Amino acid sequence: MIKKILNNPDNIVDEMIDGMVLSHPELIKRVPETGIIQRTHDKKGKVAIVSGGGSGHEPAHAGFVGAGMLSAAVCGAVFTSPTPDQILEAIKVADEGKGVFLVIKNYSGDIMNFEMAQELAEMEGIKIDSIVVDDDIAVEDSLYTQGKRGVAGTIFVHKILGYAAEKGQSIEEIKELAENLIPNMKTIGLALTGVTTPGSSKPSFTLADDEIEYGVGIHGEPGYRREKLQTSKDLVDELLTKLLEEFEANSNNRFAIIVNGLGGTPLMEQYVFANDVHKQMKDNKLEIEFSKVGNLMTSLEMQGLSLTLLRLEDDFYLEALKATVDTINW
Amino acid sequence: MIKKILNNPDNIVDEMIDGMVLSHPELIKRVPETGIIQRTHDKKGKVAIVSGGGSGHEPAHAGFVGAGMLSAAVCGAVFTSPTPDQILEAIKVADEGKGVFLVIKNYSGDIMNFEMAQELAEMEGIKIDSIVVDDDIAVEDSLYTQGKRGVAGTIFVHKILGYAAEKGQSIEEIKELAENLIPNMKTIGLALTGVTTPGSSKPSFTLADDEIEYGVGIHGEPGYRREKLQTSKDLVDELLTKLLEEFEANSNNRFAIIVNGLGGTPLMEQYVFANDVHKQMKDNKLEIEFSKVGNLMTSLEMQGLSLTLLRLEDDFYLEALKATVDTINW
Amino acid sequence: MNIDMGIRWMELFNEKIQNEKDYLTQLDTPIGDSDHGNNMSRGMAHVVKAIEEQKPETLNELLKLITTNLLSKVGGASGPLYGSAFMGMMKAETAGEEWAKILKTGLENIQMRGKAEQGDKTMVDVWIAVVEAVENGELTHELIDEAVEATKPLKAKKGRASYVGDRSIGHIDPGAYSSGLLFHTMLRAEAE
Amino acid sequence: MNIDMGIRWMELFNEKIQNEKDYLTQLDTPIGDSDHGNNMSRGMAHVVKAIEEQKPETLNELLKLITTNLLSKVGGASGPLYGSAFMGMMKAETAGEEWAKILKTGLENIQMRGKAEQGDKTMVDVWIAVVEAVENGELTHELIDEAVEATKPLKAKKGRASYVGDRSIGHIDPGAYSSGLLFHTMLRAEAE
Ligand SMILES: Nc1ncnc2c1ncn2[C@@H]1O[C@H](COP(=O)(O)OP(=O)(O)O)[C@@H](O)[C@H]1O
Ligand SMILES: Nc1ncnc2c1ncn2[C@@H]1O[C@H](COP(=O)(O)OP(=O)(O)O)[C@@H](O)[C@H]1O
Ligand SMILES: [Mg+2]
Ligand SMILES: [Mg+2]
Ligand SMILES: [Mg+2]
Ligand SMILES: [Mg+2]
Repeated sequence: MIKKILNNPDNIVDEMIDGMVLSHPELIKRVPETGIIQRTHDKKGKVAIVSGGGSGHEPAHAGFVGAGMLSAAVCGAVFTSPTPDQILEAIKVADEGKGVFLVIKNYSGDIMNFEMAQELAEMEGIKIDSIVVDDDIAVEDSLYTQGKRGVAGTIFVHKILGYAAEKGQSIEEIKELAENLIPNMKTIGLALTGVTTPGSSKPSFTLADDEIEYGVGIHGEPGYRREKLQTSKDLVDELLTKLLEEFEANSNNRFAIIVNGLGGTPLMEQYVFANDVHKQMKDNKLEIEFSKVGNLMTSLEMQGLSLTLLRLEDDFYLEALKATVDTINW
Repeated sequence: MIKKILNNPDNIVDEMIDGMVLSHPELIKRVPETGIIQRTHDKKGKVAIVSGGGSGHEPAHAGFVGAGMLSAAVCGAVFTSPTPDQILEAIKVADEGKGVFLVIKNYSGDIMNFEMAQELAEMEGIKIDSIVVDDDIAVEDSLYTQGKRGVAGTIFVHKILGYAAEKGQSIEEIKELAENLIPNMKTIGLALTGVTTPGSSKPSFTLADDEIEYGVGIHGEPGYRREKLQTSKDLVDELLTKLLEEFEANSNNRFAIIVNGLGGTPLMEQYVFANDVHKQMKDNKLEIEFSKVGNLMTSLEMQGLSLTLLRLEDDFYLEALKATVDTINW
Repeated sequence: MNIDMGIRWMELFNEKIQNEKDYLTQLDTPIGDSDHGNNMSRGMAHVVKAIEEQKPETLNELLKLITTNLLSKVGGASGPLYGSAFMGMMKAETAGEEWAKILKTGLENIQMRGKAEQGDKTMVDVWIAVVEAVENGELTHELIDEAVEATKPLKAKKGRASYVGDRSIGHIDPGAYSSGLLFHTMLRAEAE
Repeated sequence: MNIDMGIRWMELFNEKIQNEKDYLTQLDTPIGDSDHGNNMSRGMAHVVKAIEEQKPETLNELLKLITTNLLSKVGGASGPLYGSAFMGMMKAETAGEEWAKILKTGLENIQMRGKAEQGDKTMVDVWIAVVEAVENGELTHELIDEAVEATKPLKAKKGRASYVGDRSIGHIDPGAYSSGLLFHTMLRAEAE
């Protein structure tokens, strides 16, 4: 059984949120008796970007709440989408009068809960729109699936839309920006271990001592192939090849990347992997203009990582990524 | 056997450093063919703060290189202090003509290698001084030991001295600041698992499925007591009691804290623990004026965490901790 | 169905959910994210607590209470789906419909929200079988079990299970199983 | 000792270190940080490579080469200690001292750098026993083994092993063991 530092599995999200706001009172506050984390900074009549989802992916999303990024994040139970009333409440507290834009990861639970909240907000006369992030290419997108999952690329969406909002863009402009952004971003992950949700006694899946799993999601979902552990170079080769296949040929060879740790993999290994990504991108005559490395969108204590490529089709993306923000974890 | 993402254990630090500088070229650069990471920002005739040590503690120390914090960090092999020639080279490249101040963690290897480098630098006419950080109270300080170890508190030293240097303080002022700072800072840690150094087949120690170890260091050294896993509240109670015993009675009840993840423990658990720290400090009528939570001084993939208390004896400490810096990981 | 029966139904359903919480989560492990037991248990605990506290006096009040609690306490995919089902049922009850039609409206609302069709390996498969049987006055425990079991050989096309593709074959859908419990306990409450 | 013997010594020492790399690291696990094998292996690989490339022609050149390579390639505690030892030995050789005195200067430099006394459970324990024996012309393989083994019952007072306090008792000190290899191979080179 996996050991965890907690008091009661049923209260883990509640206590985590309290721990966050007690630790960073200058940046964030909790809407009392909810799972909503809101930024403390003054409202300035701009569009509010709001995101959220199940917990267990920390620092996502609450670590990205703050000036220049998210106005609020809604934390659901572990791996469980938050409920419509909570999302509605977050929309209300975040609204600065210029409308609220929701960033939703593509899971049936998130889609349905956010959709209901959006309907309720509309009924209350709040200007509202949303985008669904589905950057994970491990899952086939077809009529016969839920579509691709939203994973680490979501953090780039927060950053770029947060910058647009900060710059005073309208909700319509932000919607257009988001719709152009999503198709340019692809992610794929791999795991060295499964995960165990707090309170359960069994991991989501188990891998042998020399096995890895390609294409895992961020909720302990199994991936597309199981293999012997390989060198970092070979792992990068597999992931990069899969990612590049998904991009249409195009003369624009400039990218931003995320090497995202899934929670249990040390930064040292993430940088060894990042080194191989940089080298192999160069071999492919592709330029990396911005890199983010670290635990950004995790899956509890899972060992493994994901690689995200964002094609810099719009110069605004890079400008947005480089801008400073005032959050705990960007 | 533990699975790691790497190519060759012998090259892991080298490739990690390359990965870091390729990922963050705007902040840091590598002194070619060394383990030295140097900040890119212009020299401004200020005292340079230089630190370093064995690797395996990422983001320490290279993640804290940048404007307002470290001028350079020297990365040794995994858990192995860097050599005097490398440290000397770091001193030389960091020097802005106002002298170099070394932050050394208290391990016999670090002490001896940094001491030799300091002697060599003096011989070359460089103004140089240093401080030894020994914040880990798990180990008894007596004639019969090496003294206390330097652990997570080192990050506060980097931050506070880095701010002093940025403010233009002289090397003498920085030395005095450091000497007053160290006695006000105490740390203690606990582990849920041991660690395995890259390339070795056995972990440093193994704990049963329901065991934890109090008082571990950051190199897989065993601690002072092994016990059944307890609730976060009880863990905090043990660590906090031990820490508070080490502070002399004093009317100043204002503290800054670090809840430091050791590498494999998710942020969610760190915040649950931080919540209990805040609550129990409050019960003890002690105020926390600044909190840092996250993986700062890690021990490869170890699951566990440490708690650091810094008594805010000098208002300058808080001012320094709150100042913005331009590093990858502060 | 009437208010007393309805309250009894929820008590029995809650009992079943709490007893089978771990099994529901186990079903949600190979093809999901190991939380369906937690989600349903949290939601149903709130439903029975709210019934005790608010003492609903009409079937309509009861359906409303179930709707609000499932919508605001479950989350995930099952929260909005069960919530939508009971919201539809409440509306149909307000409109004075019969129980068969009420259940059918519940199913319609699930499908409106989740867009799943028969055979997509979701709770919808069980609801379709049950609604049809209730319309024909032929609902039995066996029929429910069969409908739940029938999700096993299917390949999932909706929800989280669809991500594992062919690997979803051979596993009972957790939402189908919890819906099975819902209808087993409905039958029992009606029979008492 | 002369240059040919010295070169042979380093070749034999390197062989032993590479062969016993894992064992050295194993010794460094219960009372250290599991890297002594890696540290010594990295350092000695550089020493023999440098000998091949630079072909030192005098004992003094050889001692200098060993010093630089150990100091700049080993790191940790053992790097500066072995480095200081050979630096002291080089200086004593320059001053025209005899081999016994040269070794003694090596020991003094280790103690100056590391401040360890006899009985602190470090490499110093082995060096003290060996230097005394060489002075008396009584160095044997058995004596070396005994000196290494004698660190086992001690409680460590210097270095990383001191952190584990009483738990260091019952383990051979890794640096004492590697120093044992150094002197075993010195004897062998002298005998060839
Ligand atoms: N689009 C959908 N339509 C109908 N039922 C669905 C849909 N998506 C998921 N479900 C049902 O929800 C169940 C999973 O619920 P739960 O585990 O609580 O939520 P989540 O999938 O968000 O973790 C599935 O077993 C399935 O029966
Ligand atoms: N102060 C000291 N004086 C003498 N020898 C020491 C001292 N500190 C450590 N050592 C020796 O160094 C050995 C450990 O070397 P190594 O593992 O390479 O370095 P580290 O302890 O830095 O990991 C110990 O076994 C001991 O013999
Ligand atoms: Mg879920
Ligand atoms: Mg070491
Ligand atoms: Mg689920
Ligand atoms: Mg060692």
